[in-house]
Amino acid sequence: MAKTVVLPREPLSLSERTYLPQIVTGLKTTFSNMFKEKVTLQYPEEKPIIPKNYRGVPTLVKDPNGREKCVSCQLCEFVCPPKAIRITPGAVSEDDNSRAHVEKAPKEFEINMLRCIYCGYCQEVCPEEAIFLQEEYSSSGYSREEMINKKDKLYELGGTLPDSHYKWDKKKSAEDDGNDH
Amino acid sequence: MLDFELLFLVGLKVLFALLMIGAVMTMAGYSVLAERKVSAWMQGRVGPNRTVLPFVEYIPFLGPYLKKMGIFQPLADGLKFLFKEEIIPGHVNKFYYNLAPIVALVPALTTMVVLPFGEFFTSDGESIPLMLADLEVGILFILAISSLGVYGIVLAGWSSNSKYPFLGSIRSSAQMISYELAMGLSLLPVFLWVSEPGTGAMGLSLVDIVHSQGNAPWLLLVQPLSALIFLIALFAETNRLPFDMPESETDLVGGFHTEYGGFKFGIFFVAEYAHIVVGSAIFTIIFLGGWHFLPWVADPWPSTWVGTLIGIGWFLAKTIFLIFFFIWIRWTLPRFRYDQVMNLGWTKLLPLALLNLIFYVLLVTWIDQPAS
Amino acid sequence: MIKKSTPKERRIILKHADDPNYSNKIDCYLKNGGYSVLKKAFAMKPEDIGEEVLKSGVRGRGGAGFPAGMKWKFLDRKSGKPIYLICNADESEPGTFKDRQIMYKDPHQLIEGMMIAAYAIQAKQSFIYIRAEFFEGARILERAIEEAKEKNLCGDNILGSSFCCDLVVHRGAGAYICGEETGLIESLEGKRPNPRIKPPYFPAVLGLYQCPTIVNNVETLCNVKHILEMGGDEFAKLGKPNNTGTRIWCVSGHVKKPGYYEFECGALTLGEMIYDVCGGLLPGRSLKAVIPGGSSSKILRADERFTGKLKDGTEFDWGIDDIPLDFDGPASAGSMSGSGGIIIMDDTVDMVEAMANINAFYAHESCGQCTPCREGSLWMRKITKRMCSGHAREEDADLLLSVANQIEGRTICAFGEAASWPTQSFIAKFRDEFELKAKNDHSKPTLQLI
Amino acid sequence: MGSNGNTSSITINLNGNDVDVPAGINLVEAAAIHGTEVPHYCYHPQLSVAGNCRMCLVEMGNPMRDRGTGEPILDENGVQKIGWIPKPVIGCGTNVTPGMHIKTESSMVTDSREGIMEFLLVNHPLDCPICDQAGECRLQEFATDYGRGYSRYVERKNVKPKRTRLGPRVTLDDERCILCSRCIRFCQEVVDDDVLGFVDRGSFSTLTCFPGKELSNNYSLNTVDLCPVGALTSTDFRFKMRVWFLKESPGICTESSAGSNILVSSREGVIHRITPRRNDSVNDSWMADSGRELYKSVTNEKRLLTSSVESQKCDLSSAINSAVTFLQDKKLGIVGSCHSSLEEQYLLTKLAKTTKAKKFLRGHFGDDDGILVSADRTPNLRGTLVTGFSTKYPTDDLTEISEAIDKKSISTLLVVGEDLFNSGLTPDQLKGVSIIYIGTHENATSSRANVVLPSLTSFEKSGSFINRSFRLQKFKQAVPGPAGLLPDLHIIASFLNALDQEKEQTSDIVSIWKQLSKSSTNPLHKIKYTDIPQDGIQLDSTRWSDLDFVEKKAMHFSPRKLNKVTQN
Repeated sequence: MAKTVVLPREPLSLSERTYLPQIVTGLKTTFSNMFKEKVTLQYPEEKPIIPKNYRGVPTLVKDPNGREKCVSCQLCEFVCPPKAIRITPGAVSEDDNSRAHVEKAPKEFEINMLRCIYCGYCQEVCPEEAIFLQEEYSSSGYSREEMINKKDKLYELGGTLPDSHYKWDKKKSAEDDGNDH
Repeated sequence: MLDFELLFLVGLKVLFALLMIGAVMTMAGYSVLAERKVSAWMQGRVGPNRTVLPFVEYIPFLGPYLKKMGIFQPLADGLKFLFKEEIIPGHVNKFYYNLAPIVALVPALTTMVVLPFGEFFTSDGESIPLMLADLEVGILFILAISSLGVYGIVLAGWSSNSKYPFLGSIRSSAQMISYELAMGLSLLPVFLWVSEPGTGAMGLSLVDIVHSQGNAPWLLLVQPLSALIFLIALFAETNRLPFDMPESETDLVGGFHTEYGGFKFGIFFVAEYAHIVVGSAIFTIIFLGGWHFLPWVADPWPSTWVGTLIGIGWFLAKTIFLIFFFIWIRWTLPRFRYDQVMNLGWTKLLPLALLNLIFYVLLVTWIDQPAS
Repeated sequence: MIKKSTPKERRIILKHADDPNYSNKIDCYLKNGGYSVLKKAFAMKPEDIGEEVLKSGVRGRGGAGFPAGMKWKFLDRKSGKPIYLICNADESEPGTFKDRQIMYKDPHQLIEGMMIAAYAIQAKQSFIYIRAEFFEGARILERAIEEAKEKNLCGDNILGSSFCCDLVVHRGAGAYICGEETGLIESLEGKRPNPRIKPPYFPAVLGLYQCPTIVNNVETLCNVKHILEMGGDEFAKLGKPNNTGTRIWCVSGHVKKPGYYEFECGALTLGEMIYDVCGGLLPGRSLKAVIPGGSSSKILRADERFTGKLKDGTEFDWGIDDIPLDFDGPASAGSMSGSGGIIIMDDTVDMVEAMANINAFYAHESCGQCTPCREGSLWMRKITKRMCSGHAREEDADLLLSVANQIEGRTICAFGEAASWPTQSFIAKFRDEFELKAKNDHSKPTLQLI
Repeated sequence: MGSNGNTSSITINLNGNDVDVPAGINLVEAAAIHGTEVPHYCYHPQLSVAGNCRMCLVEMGNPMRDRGTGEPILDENGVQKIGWIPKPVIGCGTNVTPGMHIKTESSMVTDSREGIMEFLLVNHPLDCPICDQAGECRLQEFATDYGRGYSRYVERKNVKPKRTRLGPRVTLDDERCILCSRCIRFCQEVVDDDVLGFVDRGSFSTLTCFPGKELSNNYSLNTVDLCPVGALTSTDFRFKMRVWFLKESPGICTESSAGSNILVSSREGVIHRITPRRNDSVNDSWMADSGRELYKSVTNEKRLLTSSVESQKCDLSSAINSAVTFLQDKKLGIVGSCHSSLEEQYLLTKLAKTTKAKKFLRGHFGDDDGILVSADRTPNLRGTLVTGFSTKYPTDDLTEISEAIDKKSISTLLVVGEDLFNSGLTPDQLKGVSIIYIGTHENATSSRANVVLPSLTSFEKSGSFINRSFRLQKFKQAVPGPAGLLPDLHIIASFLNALDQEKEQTSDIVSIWKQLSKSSTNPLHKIKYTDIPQDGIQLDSTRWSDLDFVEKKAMHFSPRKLNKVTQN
């Protein structure tokens, strides 16, 4: 067991009790600080270095084949603490071969940036790795409507990200090859 | 029949008054800038450096420098206050609510009536102090008027009909009363000292105090304890940190002006800084030798209008340094808790001021003993 | 293929199988004393026939080895519902080809046995459920039934008695699972042959069309004839106690003379069968493993020692050659005699390939009704197929074993066991070969997330 | 043994505790009674036992007895030994017997569940993100509870048909199918329409329709509810909304007098689907497909959304006021509705009494399908009898009114929901008659009416219905009504309050029920609205035994006359 040693507090001397020497020391410190180098970042001209894992504006991404990854499972909508996400699900036409094996895609996908708290739950919960809080951090508009990011805006912000799984492509190729029985 | 001379004099005084108001207000405005700049520098930041007037930017060297120093920032701040939406909350007492900022500003501006800021030499070498009114009881006037400032705060807190402003104003009034005493007591030894021994002429004139420090030690050196008590009391009276009980951003949101916004808030803001400016000037006059050069050193400038201007400049320099000192203290010391403020005022400063007074009474009595 | 009878061989059922002068026509059968036992049976009371069969101790030849007399006893005779007799001729266990010989060469023996059995259990309707691939067998049987009906040996008023029993040949549609009796019954009812859950669907109580039903193997039903001919007690003297009668062993694989051999139960050992009866292994080969009872039974390794205690209390310590060929012998060695299909494997066999072959069979034949067998059999097939195509991993042996263990005992029918036992025994006995496969392979699959 | 004198109850040992269970039930139900869940897929209480999913495997043992003597075999402590079966048995296919021991949590059982779960998932596409079942999927639930948590499967998964159209309302995704055969058994056993079956074998088994047939019967969507996974999906609901957003409110199907219990699933005031709610006395777990479409009437373009007087739109209160002036006509007739709730019919009866109006009622009849769509296509014809709005069985027209008009005994009609012009009345006959129409949708009567008062559909209000077997069942408001609309109860209560200033009529259901249940001759006597259980109350119906009801024998219903015969 660690033993706690109580150290007696040294009584203050008279000068210490006036606090004046300490005040003077403090004044010296602050004064010397005035001439040190400034750390302010001149924002619009200078941009900050975005650290890894930065949580910027949530965006939708496409896979390297330029297909939308979101399948509108609405998990992000469910998990979103401020209820900023609103999805209208829709079906992918059977004839649409570009979407590999997916049958579902969002008809409309809205993120209300006035509500978004940048918590990143949507990115964490996304089973398709379709939504990412990327490096974009400045989001502004003149009206409330402008601050609701629609699907096309979200894809424009998100761009294309590499994909390590190609889950649906694999399903599609499995379908094309058929069963080996 | 009109007395043109009187009219002229009155007109002149009004002009002077307006000039003074302009000067003090400008200084208040730039104190705000100074506060922002100095605090920024102390914190490793750069402070306001964006605002600029059209075209000024393109003046080589100077333009960018002015911009960098934020010289036009007070202008923007003032305009912002002016153009902001005037919000009057529904739950306030409208009349007093509107009255409060005025009540707060008026005393701050009134006190400068008696402030001497330089001297003018007539052709026959006579020195005329530069001030709006040379009252015999100048210091009493200042103490009397400046303590009126608390009414603005109390009024604001009460009329806001809201708990934080109310708490802020109560604290403010308590604080004012607590430190008023120490402040007054700290000044008495000064006047004891300054009065010509043996003449019996008890001058409370600020001009006399300044004059007494010409080619003589400053009162700061003669009566350092008085100066210290006065300075602390001055901080408390101007509600500056570490005595910012009325505002207490940390625990009372905004204190007495929580419910204020826009121009009315701006007036409070200006009043606060006007207090600082005036307070600094008073301290300069009483303890730092006013417009006189240095302790024990005669003014090196000629007794002409040039000397007058240099004197005014020197006076301003001292005042500005004090304003800087106010800011410096603010960004150095942590703020007191309310009970600590009371404790310091009543159990430390007041006894100290009394002891100080007694000591100087005895000292002066001993000095004044007719040589027998 | 004409075979010389080995000294010890005792043919009862296949007595005439290799006789060039014997045909599957009724005349030939009658000439050889056929249907005389049927007459004898009709002189007896049905219950007495059941008693004789019980006394004979004859065990079912289909694979499980359950005493036939006992099975008949379980029959629910009180329900008042019609009773059905079904001959399970869906012989499709890999390595087994005995019933085919009986049906092709001596169909009337089966018909006589079935009529006796039908009389014994008072079944008015009987079926021969024959494997789809036995086109010729079905034709032979149908003709034989026609002949028997003409002679009044089958159908209405058999031999002039009041007993009627129609006999129908029903051809399957090519599914191994139809060999499972409830699956067979479903198939006979015209449905998918999904085995039924037991309880409550025990065929003896709720069988065909929810009526009491007896399902017996071809060889078992043929034995019924011989039991009556000899008398139950006399039959019981054949073979060994609890392993009575003769058995037809179907030997396949790497021996010089593969084929079917009928012996008294326990009359010879596995070694005698391989080396004496079948002429030994091919030149220059050595024995590696034996599957003693059809592909679903557990494999035996050539250099194993089998020790333990028999039911009668005697201790044994056998090499693979010493295992007696009866019901209990292979069972004591940790496998089973099953349907008597002995598969001999010599040292040229790659056990993983063999495993893959067996798994492919079971994955293909799983009916797909219950989850463990349906998914597990295909999974095992996929694993072994992958292992054989150069993508084996170290953990595959354990995975296969784990999958097999997850199937065993959790399925509706015995197919689950049949599918898992080979894998379990292959891994247990030839784990080194499975691991060697992994070591020699360099392209190992990684987990793919789809 | 464990029998406590009650022959229908036996004692079994469940996980080491002796518990009483009803005799004859299976282990899944027995465990469920005592709060132990035995996971299962293929078993459904209202279908036959298939026992093919093997998820409900439990460990079972019976007290040992000597085979020969039948004497119990005791262990050294004198307690009867338990002969545990070495293999797990299926809980759904095994019935309880006295003294039986069951373990549902033993290592053998959990090991079996884990194994079965893994097998179910190896060829499952794991496409939960696009699967409509996600959120109410047994595969997801049990995978969470008993799954391994990681995959050992590196092989390629089986490929099966996706997006197969099984019928007009059902879409099949075969890859998700776990071959539990619930849908097949449902079609065979409940609907008697054998259309579904498996083709191929082993893991490649595929659910499909028999050649030339499709799953088009009126109960096809029940297969979607039955499907424990997302294989069978409703074409209507497919990809519309994730189920975890849906709020479920108990309701009653208004399609016919069968009164199927339903759950109305809505999100933010929009109904997305209707599913059956289990009630073993009415509809088991089923309902007709046609009833599931009814929610579409809420947003139908013919929906009445504003009140009007003489075709001029106005607010509801002024429309009520002008209706009241019409109602003061001494020659008033009231056309009630079998679609109205019991409470509305009661207030209407009261209004008729106050205004001394003549009462008319029309029935709506169709074909009886013998299951859950009965010939009486209204939900609450029995309610008109119980509330006394009508004493005789209604015909399917309103020609009575024309006689009254001809006799000049009627000059004003208050019509609730019905369309006069398809009930045997002609515009000429009604020329001099003022009409007040209360209803949810536009029809010929509403466009002719002098005052139109829009009201709420049964999804937007609460109330109760009495079904074909005189079962009182209540339904709850599922979604808010359109802005500005009030329930019929409020409108009729306003009439009553305006016409009779002395007695104030409340429009609150609980208070109305206090009035309703006052009379001791009424079968509703002493029933409190709040006390009506979710599965309803069977009412005494002897008073109406002479009436000739049109319904034929169907699920949980036999016509009254048949009852009489059996009673005799």
